[in-house]
Amino acid sequence: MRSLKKLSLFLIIASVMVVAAACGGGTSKDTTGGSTNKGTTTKEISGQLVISGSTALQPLVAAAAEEFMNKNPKVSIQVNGGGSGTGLSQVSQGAVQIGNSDVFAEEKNISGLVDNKVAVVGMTAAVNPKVGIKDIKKADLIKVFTGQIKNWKELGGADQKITLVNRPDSSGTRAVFNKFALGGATPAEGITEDASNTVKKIINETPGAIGYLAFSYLTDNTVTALSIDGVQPTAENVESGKFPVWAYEHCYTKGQPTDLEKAFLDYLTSSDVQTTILPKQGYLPVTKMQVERDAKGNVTKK
Amino acid sequence: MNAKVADRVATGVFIVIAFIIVSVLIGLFSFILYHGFQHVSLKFLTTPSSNMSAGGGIRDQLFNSFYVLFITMLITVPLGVGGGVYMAEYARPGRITNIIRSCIEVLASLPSIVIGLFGLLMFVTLTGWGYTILGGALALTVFNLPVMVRVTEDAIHSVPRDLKEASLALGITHWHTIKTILLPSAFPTILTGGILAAGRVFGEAAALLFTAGLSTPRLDYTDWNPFSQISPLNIFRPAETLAVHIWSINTQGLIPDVDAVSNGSAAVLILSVLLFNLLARWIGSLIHKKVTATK
Amino acid sequence: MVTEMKDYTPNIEVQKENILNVNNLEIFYGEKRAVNGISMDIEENTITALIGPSGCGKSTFLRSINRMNDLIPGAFAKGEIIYEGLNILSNNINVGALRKEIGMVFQKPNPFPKSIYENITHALKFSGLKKKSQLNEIVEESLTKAALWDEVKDRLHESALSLSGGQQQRLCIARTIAMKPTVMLLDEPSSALDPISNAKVEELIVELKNDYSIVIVTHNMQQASRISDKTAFFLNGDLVEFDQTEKIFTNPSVKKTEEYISGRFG
Amino acid sequence: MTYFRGVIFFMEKLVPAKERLLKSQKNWMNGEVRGKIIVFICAIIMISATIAITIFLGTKGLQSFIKNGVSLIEFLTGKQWNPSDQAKPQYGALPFIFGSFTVTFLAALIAAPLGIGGAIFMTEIAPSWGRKILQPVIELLVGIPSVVYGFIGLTVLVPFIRVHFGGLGFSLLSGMIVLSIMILPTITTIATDAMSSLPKTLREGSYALGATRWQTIRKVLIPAAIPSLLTAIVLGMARAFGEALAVQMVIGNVKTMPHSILDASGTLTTIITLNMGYTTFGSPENNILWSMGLLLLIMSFAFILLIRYLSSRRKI
Repeated sequence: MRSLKKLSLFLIIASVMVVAAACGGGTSKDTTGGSTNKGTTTKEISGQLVISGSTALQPLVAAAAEEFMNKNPKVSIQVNGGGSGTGLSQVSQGAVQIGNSDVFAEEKNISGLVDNKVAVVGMTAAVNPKVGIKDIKKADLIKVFTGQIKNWKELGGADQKITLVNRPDSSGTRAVFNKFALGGATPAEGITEDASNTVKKIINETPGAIGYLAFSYLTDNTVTALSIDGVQPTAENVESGKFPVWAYEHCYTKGQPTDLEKAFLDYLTSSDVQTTILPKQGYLPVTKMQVERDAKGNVTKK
Repeated sequence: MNAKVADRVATGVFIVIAFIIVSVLIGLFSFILYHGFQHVSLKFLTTPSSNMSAGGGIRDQLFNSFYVLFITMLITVPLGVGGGVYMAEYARPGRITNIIRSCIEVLASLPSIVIGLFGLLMFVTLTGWGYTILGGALALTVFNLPVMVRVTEDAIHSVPRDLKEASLALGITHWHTIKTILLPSAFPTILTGGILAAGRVFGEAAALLFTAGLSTPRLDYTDWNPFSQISPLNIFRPAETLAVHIWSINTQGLIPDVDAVSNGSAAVLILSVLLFNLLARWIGSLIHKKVTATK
Repeated sequence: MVTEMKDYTPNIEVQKENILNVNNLEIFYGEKRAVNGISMDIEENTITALIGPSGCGKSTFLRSINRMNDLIPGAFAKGEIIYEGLNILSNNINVGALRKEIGMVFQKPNPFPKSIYENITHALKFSGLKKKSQLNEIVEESLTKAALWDEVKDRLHESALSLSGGQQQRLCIARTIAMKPTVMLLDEPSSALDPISNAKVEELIVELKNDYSIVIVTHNMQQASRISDKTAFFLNGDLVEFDQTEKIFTNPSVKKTEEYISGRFG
Repeated sequence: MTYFRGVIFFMEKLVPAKERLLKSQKNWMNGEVRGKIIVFICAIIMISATIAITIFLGTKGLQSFIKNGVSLIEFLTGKQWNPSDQAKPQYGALPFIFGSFTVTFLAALIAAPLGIGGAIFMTEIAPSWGRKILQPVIELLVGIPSVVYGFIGLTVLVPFIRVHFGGLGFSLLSGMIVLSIMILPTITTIATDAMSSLPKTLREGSYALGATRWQTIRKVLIPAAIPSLLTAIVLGMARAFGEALAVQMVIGNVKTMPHSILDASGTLTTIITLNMGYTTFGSPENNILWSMGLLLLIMSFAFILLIRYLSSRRKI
């Protein structure tokens, strides 16, 4: 008897939730658009912002969002992961307001989005510390990754077989590394991992392993970051344009950003974020870059 | 003589197999608990996680895990029990029953990643909800439902036929018999099965990656209005569960204490599953006693 | 209470009305025919025993009287069983209402896993009887009629499963009595019990005859001859012989019946 | 007797038989039909969920063949996988299909004897205490999240294999060990049910003929239970085939065909998880991942058909 009542109660709750779901989805979007458009000149910003995309960028945006929400208590920002492709798809569908991406939208054949570059990420090849190499010529790096050099001793390192640790084909990190470190060469087959921490762990544990990582993962000495052609992988060298392997982190909006979006994007590029949160997470401030790059990879002095 | 030797050898082999299974579990558990317990503390459980600095906890993730589980069970239990009752009591052998049974089996054997993809398409994109607890719970429902149906069906089948006949012979209708005789008698078994299924839901990550998302908005635990954006009870917010948290910090996390947090989380997860198990046994036997003895 | 029944002699002088008329009843399990067109009349306030070897169709017949065969997938019946002027095999019969009037007690005691009290009241409550005082009255009345009241009156709220087998069976009978049926169908009600419980249940059945029409299936020939007024002998789905119990056991008109009763087969 | 009659409830008897005993509109209201409809809806939901999943994955998964013009033959038999190449994308998923099947079969190869052995231990060797110990163990193994399996595999198993067996450690072997532990509970549970549902008479008959326990198990019990045991293995394999996160961490995810058990490999599931986030909806490289998802779904159906076939054999 009682169990039936519970059962029907459950059913009712479930159906109510489904109904609420339909309504809830609709209303939450309305408030976003409505409230942001209204609050034009007033200082107090309010509304809701949904962001998704690049898992690499997520921690940064999430940290900045937290600060931003502390300063503007009426604002609610949700930062989701999902990957660059997801972020780009969702922002162009209008499912989210901001889409985070490691790559130019053009590279994924998506157009009609407004690019907001919020950070720069430098990356370099990293090897197992026992390999005994700290510097590598770009030509050699290409040979290593294309499989022409198979043992580290050919480059004066330890007598260890080279193990490549790649990123998935569609990964932005892989695209950048191939383009700017390998000169567009396609790397030979190797272990493929998507996650930076896993890649780092593999490089650290596998003798003779080489992979590539963002500077943010190269803070300790569990793996050795390689200089390329004698240029050290440092923030200064990237900013001055000497170290070529880097990429923008983008926050895309669909059309010109609305007030709330603009306020948040401005905050992301403000010195507050650029000089405090960014460096802590190993990103380079986009504001300090002395060079610029477009979607096709052409680099120009600012 | 030979047969006897073979018998002894075979017995030995079976004991070794049992021993291997037990030691695999003990090995896994002690590994996880040994590595994890150094980091589990009250503070670890009650601090929100951090995106960049060390010392983050798992407060929100822990809550999310239980909340997602709760919502999932809220949807699954009535549907699963209803489906199980249908299969056990109403389904007549025939084409429709065959189709339903095939559907249950297909749902049960679907890879969780396929369910995650389906959830992404259906509950995230198509509905326009984005990553939500509800989306995650619905995706988990897809793979928990067949388990619940099977548990209920088996439980009802294990109720002695006599009881059903007794009730029907007194002129009580079939539905009322199900409600008042079959389901109460099957309840301990359903409960145990349900709690065990809950353990599996609790640790699921692949399906949730694509549906409930990888982040948790700032939560205010004093806000109990389920429609408020910052309320933990809001089912239209993204929620990173414990299992997803382990996955995400291990893959992308920038915090310096990745190992500590993930080991600690794993230990908490395992302990919760252990708890579910003990709870299932305890409550099951308790209710069994209560139902058969005096009410 | 009527007492002249105590001596177990069938009362044949009184002219009784038929409560059930079975006409050309056939019962099938899918393709297989289990009962082959039987016809018989069952009198009110009479104990009718159905005997015969296993698989002869007597239980199938019994279960068709309150439509319990509906539970078996593929089972269906042809012909008619007339009760109160209606063919109870017909599709428009409200089976629930029918079973309230034609109750059944099974071979194995099957009390609900509830308290003794609830075992009795469960079906009453379903029928819409909610008043506590009425329920209490009926519980006492039916348990008294089932000769169980004195044994359980102090533990009505204990689990029915704590009773002994014989007590459980009497509880099941009480549960059926509580519905105040017209006909009671008993499917080997004492075969799973020890001799003492068996005796008690038999005594009870004879007692019940005053208020109900009873149809009992039994394997126990002595039981049939001890308690029943009329006996029907079934064999391979056929009703071989149906007559006064005395006649069946002393001077059967069919040879098969005699062989069965004298234990030559079965 | 008198007050018995007085109860209104029993006055029903005074109502004519037709009104008492015939079905009426009231039956529709008394919950019988309503209840049946409720539970039927629950069952329908399951059908619709399955259909929805099939339709969604079907339409998404077929797009790469219909819209992007990928050849199905290439997808199933090509060995070159390079979907993000702008100039000349290649969609050969054979290495992953091969990897999925291989690692699944290998995992079943370990888990089947262990699982069935465990089941026999529980039902035949030590039915009393063996079950008490093994049953909770099995249930706890189910509860360990796959992420945790993967991580232990990565931290413990992979280095162990690299040091003791050679190779990179990321290999079919690692994947197979991790998977075999993950599917062990599935196989053991179903095999235990199968063994314990065998009629007692089988055992008694065999023992009565003087057979030893092992002879009984081998000659009588296992042959009798074989369709169910195979079902257990197939269900375990279905689970292994679809497992993603744990395998991804230990198998290496390479795009080439493995040549030995110590070679790294890739599976359908790992390629999906690795690339799904990076690709944009509707792009060819995204669609081809959905095609792989569809392939996983089709495999689920195939496993079910196989189980169906096995259980139909059981009846004979």
